[in-house]
Amino acid sequence: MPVSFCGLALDHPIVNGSGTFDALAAERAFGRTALHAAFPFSAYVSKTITLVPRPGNPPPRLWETATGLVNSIGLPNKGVEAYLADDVPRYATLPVPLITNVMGATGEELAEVTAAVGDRPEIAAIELNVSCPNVATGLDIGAVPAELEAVLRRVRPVTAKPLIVKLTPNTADVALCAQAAEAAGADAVSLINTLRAVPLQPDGSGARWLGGRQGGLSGPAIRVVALAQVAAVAERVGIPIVGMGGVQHGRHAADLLSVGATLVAVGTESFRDPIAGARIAAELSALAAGA
Amino acid sequence: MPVSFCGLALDHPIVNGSGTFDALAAERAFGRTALHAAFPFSAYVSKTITLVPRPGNPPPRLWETATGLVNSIGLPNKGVEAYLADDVPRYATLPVPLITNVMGATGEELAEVTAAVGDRPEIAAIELNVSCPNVATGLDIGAVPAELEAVLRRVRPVTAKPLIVKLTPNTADVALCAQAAEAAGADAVSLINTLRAVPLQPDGSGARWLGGRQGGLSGPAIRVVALAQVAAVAERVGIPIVGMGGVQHGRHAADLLSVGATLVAVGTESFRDPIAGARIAAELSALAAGA
Amino acid sequence: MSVHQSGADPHSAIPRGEDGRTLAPFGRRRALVVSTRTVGSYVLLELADRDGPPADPGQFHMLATQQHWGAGEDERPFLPRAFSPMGSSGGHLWFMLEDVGPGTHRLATLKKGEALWVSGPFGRGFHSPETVHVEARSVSGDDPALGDRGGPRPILVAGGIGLPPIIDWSRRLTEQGTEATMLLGFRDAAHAQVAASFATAQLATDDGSAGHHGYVTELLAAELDRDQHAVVYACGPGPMLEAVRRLVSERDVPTELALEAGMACGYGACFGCVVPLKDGGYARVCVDGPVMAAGDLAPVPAH
Amino acid sequence: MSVHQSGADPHSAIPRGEDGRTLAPFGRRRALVVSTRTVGSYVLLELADRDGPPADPGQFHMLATQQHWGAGEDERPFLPRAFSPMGSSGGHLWFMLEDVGPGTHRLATLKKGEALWVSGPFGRGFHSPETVHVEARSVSGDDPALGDRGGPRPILVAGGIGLPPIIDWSRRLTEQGTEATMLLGFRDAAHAQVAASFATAQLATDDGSAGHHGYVTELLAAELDRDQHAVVYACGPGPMLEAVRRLVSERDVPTELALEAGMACGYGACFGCVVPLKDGGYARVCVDGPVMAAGDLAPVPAH
Ligand SMILES: Cc1cc2nc3c(=O)[nH]c(=O)nc-3n(C[C@H](O)[C@H](O)[C@H](O)COP(=O)(O)OP(=O)(O)OC[C@H]3O[C@@H](n4cnc5c(N)ncnc54)[C@H](O)[C@@H]3O)c2cc1C
Ligand SMILES: Cc1cc2nc3c(=O)[nH]c(=O)nc-3n(C[C@H](O)[C@H](O)[C@H](O)COP(=O)(O)OP(=O)(O)OC[C@H]3O[C@@H](n4cnc5c(N)ncnc54)[C@H](O)[C@@H]3O)c2cc1C
Ligand SMILES: Cc1cc2nc3c(=O)[nH]c(=O)nc-3n(C[C@H](O)[C@H](O)[C@H](O)COP(=O)(O)O)c2cc1C
Ligand SMILES: Cc1cc2nc3c(=O)[nH]c(=O)nc-3n(C[C@H](O)[C@H](O)[C@H](O)COP(=O)(O)O)c2cc1C
Ligand code: FES
Ligand code: FES
Repeated sequence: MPVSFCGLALDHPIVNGSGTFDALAAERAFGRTALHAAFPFSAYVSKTITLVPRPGNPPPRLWETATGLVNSIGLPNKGVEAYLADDVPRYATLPVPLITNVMGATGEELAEVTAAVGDRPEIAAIELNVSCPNVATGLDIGAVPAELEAVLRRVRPVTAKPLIVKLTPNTADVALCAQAAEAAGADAVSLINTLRAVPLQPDGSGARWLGGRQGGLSGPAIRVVALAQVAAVAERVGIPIVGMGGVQHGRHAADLLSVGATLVAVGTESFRDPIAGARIAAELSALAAGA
Repeated sequence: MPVSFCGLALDHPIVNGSGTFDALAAERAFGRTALHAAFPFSAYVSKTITLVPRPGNPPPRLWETATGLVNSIGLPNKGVEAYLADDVPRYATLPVPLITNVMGATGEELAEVTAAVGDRPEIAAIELNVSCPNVATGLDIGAVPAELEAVLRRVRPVTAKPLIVKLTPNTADVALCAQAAEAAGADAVSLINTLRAVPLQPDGSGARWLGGRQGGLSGPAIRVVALAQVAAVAERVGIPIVGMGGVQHGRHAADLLSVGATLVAVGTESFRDPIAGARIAAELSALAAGA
Repeated sequence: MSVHQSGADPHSAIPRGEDGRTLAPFGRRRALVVSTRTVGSYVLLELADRDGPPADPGQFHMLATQQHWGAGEDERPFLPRAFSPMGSSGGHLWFMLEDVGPGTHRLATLKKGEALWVSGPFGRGFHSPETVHVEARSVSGDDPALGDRGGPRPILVAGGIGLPPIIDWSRRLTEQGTEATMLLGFRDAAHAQVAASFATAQLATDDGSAGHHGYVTELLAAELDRDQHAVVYACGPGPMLEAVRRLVSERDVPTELALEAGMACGYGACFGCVVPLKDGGYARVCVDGPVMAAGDLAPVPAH
Repeated sequence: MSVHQSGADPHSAIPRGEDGRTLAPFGRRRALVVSTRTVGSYVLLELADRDGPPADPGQFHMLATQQHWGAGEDERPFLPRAFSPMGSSGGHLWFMLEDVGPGTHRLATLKKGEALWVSGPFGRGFHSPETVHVEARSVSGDDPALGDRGGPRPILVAGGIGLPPIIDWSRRLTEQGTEATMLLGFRDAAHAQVAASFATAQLATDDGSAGHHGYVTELLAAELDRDQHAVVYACGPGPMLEAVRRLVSERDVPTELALEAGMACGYGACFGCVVPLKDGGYARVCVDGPVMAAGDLAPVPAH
């Protein structure tokens, strides 16, 4: 099921969700040869990169629910400079195009990271994670359509590469945010990111479990929410959509495609099954063949 | 575990979520005597009532997920006049106080229903369901703090009864909405209502399953989201909170209380176990005794 | 509506509601699997339900297993499932199941001794032929059309998994001295196998592999041609019930349909299980039904 | 860091990574339960894992049952769980489990013939005493402190469910001609029962119901008093590892700790399983560990 997305010719519509597959760690665990021979995704989305290195949140970082995962990883990364120097050359040897996910605490910072990443030929497209809170309003930049549009107008000109805006689902009307992104020149939107969630200690103390205090819910629990948001966005924008949230089987991917997504990202399911992406792509193509 | 809430002395902190327990239907199924002898809730919250009767949405109205339920019931009700004439006298014989949940398509309509309900001595408190969409913005009234405050300023003066504002969870920052409610004179807030969700036909056609096209997700799947929202609200308002969302066990109720709720509502779990409310109240009191 | 519940056992002290229905104990209770048996395409399940009353024919129970309810291939079921017993007495319940999805699959693979959560009996069961006739015709009980047989002839129509309440109702009628005409429709012979013990029943299969080749409603039309004064009871999938509803409304035959609908609660709490009514609006299958007068209904939805 | 993996079987063709670790087959695979046995407070589980390589001692696998993973009392588990085998060879894996929550409970109730999803072996296992010594001291391999016994004496310390990788490591050391001192700590005699076959091991229990009354770290302190040139390997709960870490850092003893952490993936994908490092930042237990040099670690978190 080859698919074209923002000018990229991809073998199938299944990519990974940012932050849910570390290709370099996977090389260490499974071996480079095995990983490259059966790479599960048609493009590789790297974990969010920021201007300066971040250690991430103190543990615990994970909380399991009956059909989901709450994470509070805190975007650990080596910073854009080390990312470009150390990781990008290695990602460039992967058999699929590289999409780099970036974030900034301000529009300025986001533009700076985007520009740095945009210079690199190994990078096929850039995904902007706009879920960081605005210090003034306390709201996520990405949750307020006008603020989102202003930030993107600042970032858009710094690169000619395709820009994918990863929307936050924690908003009143995600389609308004998608429209703002489209208006500001985004080439695509991706959604959904995780739903804000707070697990407590199981001991009944009422204290929070996560070192980062709050986290985000992913996995099958959010699948119907993802469908609602992707469908709402598809009804209002013309740019392509990367749909994600709780995808475990080809049928789930097909559902996201049927409400308007062009690509589907797999996140949490890869934790349960390292080659989930490949399995889902195969199931999807079997469904398409059967239809 | 007696508890005081908006001037009501309640036997324990467990009430029902609006629209998830029909006391009159339960009388038909279990018998009046049995129901009243072991009424599971310390106050009874009736299903949302509107000015004019509504038939509700066409079926199918239900979609099951692994740990949740998506419903698109569409607020069927006989309208406020018939509710006051037929149902309230019968609810008044329940062994617990009656809280009536009302909704209006405009501030005007909400004020009218609230005033009518406010006249009746059998009704102990009024819950305002503010999840209806504003025709102009397309956003739920309750999702926009300023709009919410304006509506409540219109409704607040029409009754002296305690007003509980049931917030929508489909918003960027529910605590801002809670602050708006408090500023406009709400006596309490309740949350969370269901998360917007769209299930599709299982046949792969991509068509929507629900007669009402979109629905709301409830049940264990949303528990950690409810905790996040209740905790966020508790950090910013002084009025009492009715917390709900996926409560199945006393531990879950205790968790909501520990992050700041005064009462806890049980919804979807009552569908699995008709006396879930009583069981959860007992488990909660055992936990409190053990602590 | 009638307050007579013709299924009533006169010498029982079972609590009944105002409309005569057998009331469910408040809450859910544990029941154990006594036996299971596969017959053709169906599974028969016998439960020991010491704390529950026998059901009126046409009532139903909500079932969930105590262990491993969910987390199979697609991780459902989460909610309990509705099933009408094919018999209930002496603290035992007999169910007949078709494995059509995760909930019925789990129930169909239960083993002796495993525990279930049971609530019910819920809803309104079938009403006596006299009551149905009188209600439908809005006439008094001594309408001459009732004839000298003590009432109109009951024709019982079951399609596939609609069989259990029909079996229960035919047994109850027999106990009360009324012989019913049984018309049973199945997909094919494998599904029809379960009907082998009903020697007197007429059979139809969609593929003709047993009995009449065609729909059970064709058998019904023929029966109604023979008898103007019949009363019809039917249970089966939506499309079959809709075919019955049309047939009996054209011919103005007093009829009760036992409906199905996706349910979350079974006791009127969720407003999820509705069917559209002829005069507008909806009724809840779980408290207003599952047995409803055909004349009150709009076209029956397919699911 | 060393590229020597002392557990390496020289005549095997198992794919190894750049740092010497045994690589996991890419994906997850089915494995069947061959046998289960309860010993005191633990369950021993033997799996036939034909498609997996034997693990280096200290590596781990991610396990989930194929059926009914989740939907028990609290509806978890959803994710697979990490377990270090106590042995692996000939396509078989041996695990020792403690039922502490929904995942281990489900695994502990597995029956012969049931199927699991297995991935792994993951992570870095233990390194030879020489390697650990040389790395910690930053000296060359002919450091006189290594003595004439061919290397420093390994002291293996296990607390409770930390036993499996320690058993596997001691067996591997024995195969290579090195006898290790074994110090085993348990809560009580019921938990200690599983150690009965290790005749030469020293035992401690928290409640004194078997062996030394007190913590296993007390036994370790005594051993270190006797031998300045030991190398320590420890596995157990966070607080025990932290006690070991403090003891060996005060005394400057080369030590490897096999850590635990809540994990979602096991192969470095989620960044969820971190432990704080002495020099700031975090390491992922699943790819950078689970075996890590004590000297690299900040205080070990309790969970
Ligand atoms: C009053 C009554 C009596 C009944 N008596 C019997 C009986 O005696 N014997 C018997 O075998 N059955 C009986 N049924 C039907 C039985 O309840 C259903 O077959 C059962 O609920 C199916 O559950 P499942 O999990 O196996 O399949 P599901 O997959 O849950 O249900 C199958 C149907 O639901 C739809 N569906 C699929 N996925 C979902 C979803 N996620 N959420 C909602 N709907 C979905 C499908 O389109 C399909 O039509 C009765 C039903 C009622 C209402
Ligand atoms: C490398 C490694 C090797 C291991 N080897 C073994 C072994 O050989 N044998 C063995 O028995 N165990 C071993 N463990 C530990 C084992 O993985 C855990 O005991 C198991 O994961 C517990 O799962 P559970 O579902 O039974 O309990 P859970 O309840 O999931 O886990 C128990 C712990 O998690 C916390 N917790 C409770 N609820 C949640 C939640 N919802 N989300 C997140 N955390 C929660 C609790 O505080 C408790 O500390 C190993 C762990 C690692 C990392
Ligand atoms: C452990 C974890 C880490 C994540 N890290 C990132 C990240 O760094 N950047 C980002 O944009 N999204 C991140 N996400 C969100 C996912 O990319 C995805 O949007 C979300 O998990 C929903 O998909 P899923 O349900 O398939 O997991 C992360 C999700 C998880 C579970
Ligand atoms: C079937 C159903 C009907 C509901 N109807 C209403 C309603 O009429 N008014 C309202 O304010 N909330 C309604 N709710 C929302 C619940 O009161 C509650 O906020 C939500 O279900 C979360 O709680 P739970 O997870 O315990 O079910 C309904 C929920 C369900 C599942
Ligand atoms: S199933 Fe809930 S109202 Fe009928
Ligand atoms: S468990 Fe996922 S990174 Fe270690």
